[in-house]
Amino acid sequence: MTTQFAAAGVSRRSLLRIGALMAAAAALPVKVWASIARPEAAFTATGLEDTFAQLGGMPTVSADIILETPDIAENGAVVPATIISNIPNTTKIFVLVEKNPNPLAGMFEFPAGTAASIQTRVKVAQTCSIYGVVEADGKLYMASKETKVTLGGCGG
Amino acid sequence: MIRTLGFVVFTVFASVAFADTSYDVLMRSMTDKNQATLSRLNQDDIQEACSQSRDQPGNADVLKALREQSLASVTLPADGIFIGDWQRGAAVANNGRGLQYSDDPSAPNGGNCYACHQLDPRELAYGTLGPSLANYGARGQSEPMLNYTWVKLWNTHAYNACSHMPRFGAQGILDEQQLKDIMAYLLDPASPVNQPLED
Amino acid sequence: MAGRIRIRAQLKDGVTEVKALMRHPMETGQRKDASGNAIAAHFITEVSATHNDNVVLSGQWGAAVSQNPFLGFSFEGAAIGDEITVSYLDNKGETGSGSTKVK
Amino acid sequence: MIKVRNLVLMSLLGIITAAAVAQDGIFDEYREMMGEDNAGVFIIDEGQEYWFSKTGPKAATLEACDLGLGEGVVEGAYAQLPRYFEDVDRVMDLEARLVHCMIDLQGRSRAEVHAKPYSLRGDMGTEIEALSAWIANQSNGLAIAPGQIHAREQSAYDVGEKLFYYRAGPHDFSCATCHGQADKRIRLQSLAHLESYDGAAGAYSSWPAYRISEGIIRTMGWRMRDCFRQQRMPELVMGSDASVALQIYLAVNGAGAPLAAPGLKR
Repeated sequence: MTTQFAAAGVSRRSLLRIGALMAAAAALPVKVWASIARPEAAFTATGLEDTFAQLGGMPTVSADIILETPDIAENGAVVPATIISNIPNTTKIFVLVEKNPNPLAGMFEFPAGTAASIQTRVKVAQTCSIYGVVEADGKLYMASKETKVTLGGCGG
Repeated sequence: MIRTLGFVVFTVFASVAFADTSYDVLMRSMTDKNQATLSRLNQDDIQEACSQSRDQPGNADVLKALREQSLASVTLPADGIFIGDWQRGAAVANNGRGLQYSDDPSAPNGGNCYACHQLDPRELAYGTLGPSLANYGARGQSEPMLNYTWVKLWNTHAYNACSHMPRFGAQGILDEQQLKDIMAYLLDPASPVNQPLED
Repeated sequence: MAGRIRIRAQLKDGVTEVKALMRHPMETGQRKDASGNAIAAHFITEVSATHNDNVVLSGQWGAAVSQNPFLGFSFEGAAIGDEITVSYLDNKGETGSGSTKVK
Repeated sequence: MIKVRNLVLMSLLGIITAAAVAQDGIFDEYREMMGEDNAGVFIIDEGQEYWFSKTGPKAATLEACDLGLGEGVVEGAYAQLPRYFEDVDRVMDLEARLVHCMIDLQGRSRAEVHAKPYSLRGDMGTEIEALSAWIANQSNGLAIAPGQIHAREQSAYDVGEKLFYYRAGPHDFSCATCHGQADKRIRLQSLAHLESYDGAAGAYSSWPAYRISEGIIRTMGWRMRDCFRQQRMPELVMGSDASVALQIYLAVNGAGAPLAAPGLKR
């Protein structure tokens, strides 16, 4: 199995079963892969609006989301992002990069007992806003901040 | 310190070890790669004089000859028009590519002005090897000013022998239209280079 | 030598802070090699962290997560000496895993 | 073996954190947010594996490689490079010496070893890069002390010094164009003044370096090659006379300063 994880025409469940078998063969915890569904359509969406639509609609801007990203990144290949949600009952955090070919970089799901915060590093193709989107009680909230991506040394 | 000590002890052998010129050493240490061939290691008069003097030619005659030779290399715009399009000039000033073996030879070369100079005062990523050129247009567009700027871009050694700036015209890095566009970026009152920062 | 994960887990005031660094190329599929051939996409799609076999974090990733991904999060309920494991699965079906004890 | 590695790894985590990170003001926030977790630790680990793995037609490890302090002595060896090696009657940097050992001990061809010494952007690292990181790391904290006793070592310095000022190519650049003055920068990137002790010490001591933006270890030899690329020159051959001469020029100018290798860069 070298194809994309959620290839068209194969049910999510059977794919997970294959994945689980492979994980077992590699002596890794088996059950972990079945924990959350992959929002494949959101990962392949090509614009910010389309991505939001795939996630369930336009999020509401919230001051209860803390988004820490640098104002200026020396290189867009590695841009640190920290997202902390103070919204009660937060279950998921999504990280989006506005002008990437596919804005959705990743999603994280938090069981009870895990703080609704995440530190990650993402690729930022060009100067644009990074979005932290939070899902709580089935509703979407967001915060965003621009990161300027500068050119390196001699520009080559 | 380390060197001095070694020099005293083994100075006898030093002269036999390396009689090669820098050119010889580079020729056997490098390989052609795409557009960057070994022929680039050949030095012209200016490169040789500046290398040997470490960019500080002390001899007045040498200096004068370098300046005159450089001035003679300059081609003024065929149609007598010095100023092009500042927006295209901005792109040339920002582009750092061109003539490296990693660059696409079919793409236009950049001037990479921002690598060394401040221009638009709103641009944070500027270098400091050359002087700031922010608000350069305040110097006006008199005939001598147009001429001076053109010559400076074409062959900087006409005014400042062994300057570190590339000879954008004389070495064929930028074409005439690109030079006109850079002129506009520097001198056009509408160019962002000439829009001071608001407080 | 992909597949490795280095983890630190530190307990402070009842909260365990986990930091994990994974060895993975995270190829987007848009990069070309020296001869100009496209390099196939190769990126982590799923990541999971467990504490004594209970899932404490799960993630779904795309290729825009940086090369050698870093993941930081915190959770409650662990004691010093408990085992923390972080695992991933990528789009080629390859897996990686690493464990550490809470300090 | 396992025990040794764990010790090395434990020390590494601290070393990379402590390694010199240039302070460029405007990027302080970015660097602070990057924190101390970087993949350099994996690469150093991989370098050790390369050293001890049986490779090439002779299926030999590099354990018998003499980096200048005797067969198999890795600790402290990098700090004393480049240096003269009597067995080949040449001054060599680390990369030239590793190539020699790979050919001599492992029976590999020069062409194979030179095929792809340095990573392309986005790659996961090469054998030379990993070995350099691991070897240099075992000179971390030691003073830069290149060979300057033998006549060939001295003349290599003199050649390096001349090369530093050699202007050529369509842009008329030399090393001195960018590195002949203090307190200058290209775009936002600070430039080391390599004629001075401070500049040379700061620059030389921080290579090999983990480049955050590329996710790989870059070596001193790569730095030389890439500077020539940006000068619009042809490609510098790894371990060539020009590469070694320039490295010894920088090492002597910065001699005495403690190595912080691998360093951490943008």
